[in-house]
Amino acid sequence: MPSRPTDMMIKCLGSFIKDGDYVFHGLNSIIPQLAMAYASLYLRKDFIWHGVTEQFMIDPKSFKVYPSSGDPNSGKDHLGIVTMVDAFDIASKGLMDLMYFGAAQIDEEANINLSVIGDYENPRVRLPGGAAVAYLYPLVKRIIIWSRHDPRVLVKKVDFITASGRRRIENSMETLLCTNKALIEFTKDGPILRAIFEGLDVNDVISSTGGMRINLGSEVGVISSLSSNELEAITSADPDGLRYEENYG
Amino acid sequence: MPSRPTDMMIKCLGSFIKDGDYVFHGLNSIIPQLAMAYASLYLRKDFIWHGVTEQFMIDPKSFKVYPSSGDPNSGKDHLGIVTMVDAFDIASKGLMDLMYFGAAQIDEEANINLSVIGDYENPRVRLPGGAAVAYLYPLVKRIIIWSRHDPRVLVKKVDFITASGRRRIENSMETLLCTNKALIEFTKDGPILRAIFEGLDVNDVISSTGGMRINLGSEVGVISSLSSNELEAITSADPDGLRYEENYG
Amino acid sequence: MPPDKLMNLSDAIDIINNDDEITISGITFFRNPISFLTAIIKSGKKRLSFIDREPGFGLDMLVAAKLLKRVRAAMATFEHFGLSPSVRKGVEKHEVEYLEDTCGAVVAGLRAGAQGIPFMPVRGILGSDLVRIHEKKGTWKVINDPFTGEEIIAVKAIEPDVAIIHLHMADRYGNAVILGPRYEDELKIKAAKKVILTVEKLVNEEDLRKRNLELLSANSYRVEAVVSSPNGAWPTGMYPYYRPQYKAIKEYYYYAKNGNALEWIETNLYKRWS
Amino acid sequence: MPPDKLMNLSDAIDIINNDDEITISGITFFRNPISFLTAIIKSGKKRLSFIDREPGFGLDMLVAAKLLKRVRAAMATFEHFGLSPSVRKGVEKHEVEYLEDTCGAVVAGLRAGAQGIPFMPVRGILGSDLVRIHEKKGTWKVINDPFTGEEIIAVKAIEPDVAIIHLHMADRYGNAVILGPRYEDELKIKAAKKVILTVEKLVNEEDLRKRNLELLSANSYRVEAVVSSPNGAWPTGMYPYYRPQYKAIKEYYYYAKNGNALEWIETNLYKRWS
Repeated sequence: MPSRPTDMMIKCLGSFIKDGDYVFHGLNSIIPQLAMAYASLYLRKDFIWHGVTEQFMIDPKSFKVYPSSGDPNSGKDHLGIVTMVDAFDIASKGLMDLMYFGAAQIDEEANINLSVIGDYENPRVRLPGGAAVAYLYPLVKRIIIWSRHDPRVLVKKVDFITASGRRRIENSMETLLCTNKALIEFTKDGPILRAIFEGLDVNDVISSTGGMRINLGSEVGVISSLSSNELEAITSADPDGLRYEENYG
Repeated sequence: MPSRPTDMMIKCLGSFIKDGDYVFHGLNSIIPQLAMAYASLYLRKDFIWHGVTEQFMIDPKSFKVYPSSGDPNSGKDHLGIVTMVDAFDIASKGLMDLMYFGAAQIDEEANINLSVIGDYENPRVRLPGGAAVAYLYPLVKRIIIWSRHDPRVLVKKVDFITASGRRRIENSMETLLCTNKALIEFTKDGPILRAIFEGLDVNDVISSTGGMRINLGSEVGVISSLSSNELEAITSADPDGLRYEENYG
Repeated sequence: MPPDKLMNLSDAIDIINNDDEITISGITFFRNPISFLTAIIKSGKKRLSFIDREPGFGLDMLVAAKLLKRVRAAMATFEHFGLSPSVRKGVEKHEVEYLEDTCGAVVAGLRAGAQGIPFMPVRGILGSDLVRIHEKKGTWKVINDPFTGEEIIAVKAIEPDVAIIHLHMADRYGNAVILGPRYEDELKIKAAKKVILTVEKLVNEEDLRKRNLELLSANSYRVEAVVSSPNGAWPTGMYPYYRPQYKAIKEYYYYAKNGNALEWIETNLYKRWS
Repeated sequence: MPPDKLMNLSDAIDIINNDDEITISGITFFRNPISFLTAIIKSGKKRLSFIDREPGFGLDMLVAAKLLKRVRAAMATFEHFGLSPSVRKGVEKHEVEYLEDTCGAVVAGLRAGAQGIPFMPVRGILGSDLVRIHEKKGTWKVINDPFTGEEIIAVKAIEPDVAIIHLHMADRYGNAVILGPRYEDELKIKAAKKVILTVEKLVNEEDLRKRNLELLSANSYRVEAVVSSPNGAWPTGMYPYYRPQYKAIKEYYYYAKNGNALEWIETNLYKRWS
């Protein structure tokens, strides 16, 4: 049975976590939290799990997502409090390994928009705002963006640059986009398709954008559906299926 | 029986503490600590007592000085830790009411030297250094300096300006000097003798400087010897008489 | 002892003046001072400005009640439930001015405010369109590091008129302890001109002295008012005392989306605290 | 779990390279990492630089052992006993270069180092002759506040090569807790390029989890080595575990004043920790 795109995304996002990483997540981040749970509970990656709950967690035995990603009841195995401010400072020193950010729009230069659709002063939609992304995007070693694979999201040029991709690309800082269809890497030569979800068609994937040109990599991998163990690890952290309400399919 | 100059100094220094004050002391400050004990235990002043021990103390029932003024065993009645860094920030915002500083040299413009005797690069004596004084001297509302009444200390011009008195004087921030003979106020018209210790002679006092001209105030008060209750309050905080080893007589 | 600062909600409200800039504790659905915000709404205070890093429920209530003329925040969200309903509508209808900020810069500004310095350098951010917006507002400025010449952003000190902080315990003088996540609340306490604490547990000195090897989150010198307010964060959570009431928050979300936030507030909050 | 960082004193010493800039925990006679400093003296490390705010006993030992080429501090004192004996002599004889600093500026520099920013503004200080000295050294610069034009000092970030911090408890990974006075030690942990913890009590995760509503003073990500060292601050004090040994400190003071500090160190410290 093919996996749901939401679970494929979670698997894709989680696969970037390495042993020894310092990984931080923000608010409104059920998908990244589940990616971290996948990396921890299924891949058994040994990393520092930190986020807006300010709980400093390593090797948690269990985890559970709630409607807020800042819910301190999510993880119980933490050692003490390390403030978010402290995590920001670690990032400012260039020592944060990995973060996940969402995007309402993302463009060919890896610019992220989480601020407004339309004009800043007269927005058609006032979005929630970028939170830490403007600040951290130029600083964190590896960043994986998650978004819907949708013409409204994958654009040629964002309406507003909440966070600028320029320095990341110039400095060859790993910057990837995991949609609910594919994995795309931002490079000096533009966005490159690295992998698609099992069962999807490459041409479908690269044509369903709103102007973002996605080049084909020398090789386009396939992200395979989840095994029952993989799915079980994710479900253990989201027994109520909140992830499916986030509209990634 | 006339009091010892050390105790007179302590009384003089302690008399500047008012109800509601935030008072902070540094290291190497047995005399100020005893002045705070005098104000608290004898004058019953209701003030915030804070210092390098980082203990946030109000209305302590007892207190004891040790060879280090950073000894957390000195006071036991504190409510929790407030860092020194935090106290510095309170001062930086202009909210610190009162501090005491020592001086190896002090001059007519209220400049303090705690760095070197002689040239900075080739010092005759390398002094301990000014600690927080350079930083806090322009910031704290009221400052009382304590020093020996000695020609080597009360000079026309200090060898090195560790902390500059200019801004204090220009901005009319209360700046007093309590020696082991007298109380002197720094004003736009120079140092003015405000009071002498009981039994001393005004001319003796103003002539025993190393060049500092001390003008006579319209009235020169007398600081009277300590009552047995006053002395008892101080002695309760210094039963071993460490204060007399500080060489103020 | 210093002056007793214990007061009830309605007296503490008087500390806030019309046109003040306020900030509140917590994030989206945690440790918001809801009892106090409810009292502000009842009081009819006007033209307040609001500054915070990642507000949610508390901010939305104030916008719904039309008390705010201006919001400055890095993110305003109802997370899993959706966009902050009243904030979104208020901004799109130009009922409230919105200055988007970013977490690191809000923290930098609060740090400058807390440290008593006029500005704070902060890394990152450069390249964002937010720079242009903030330079126009006068809240940020791109400067050169005096030692290397490198470009960096200076954030002007943030010193809100009043910080309203809901926390776990305090004595009647304002010596207080936060348990668990701090967010940037201790910075807000230090940066604000006035601090109002609403507390789950009013404790005495002896209770605090038992914790006397720990850092105080607030001390009496900085605090203007202490209000006893058990369950004062409801429906936001107060870890480890109680969880957020997601059902109530979701219900509010739909009421607010349909323009009925005040009805929900009146029904569910007005009589909750006296 | 992250890599185990537990090691013995002699292995941890290897983390320090000749010519490194080091900083240590505590103040004058409290929480100095004396067991580690003794091991440094035995190791023959050379040409170290030393930076701290208000050092006392620990610094004097290093100067007496002639390991330091440079000292930067706001004050170096033996408080009631007198001037720091070896520091005074070392500076007057030009055996060690001395850069006097002031508390607020040391804290500002460490804050910049901790925050990953190139410099930190600090109030006060202006008018002091220290400004001239530091501008010459390149450690401070008088700049103008970009918003008001007001003159203010910028302190260049301080990022010591190694911070050696003696504290109350840590697990073998470097998650640690300081009880009571913090001084600026948590800033040093954040600002330094490498951190060595020497600890009174080695604890396990469960011990830490019991305190899990409190802030960690250090976390494993920042720590290079954890050395179990009960009584490791002797003769300086370790509140609330043990008091400073004023008799021993005073004895050292007179030995050092007479040029015999090393004799005292050998007799009293060399065999105290293995």
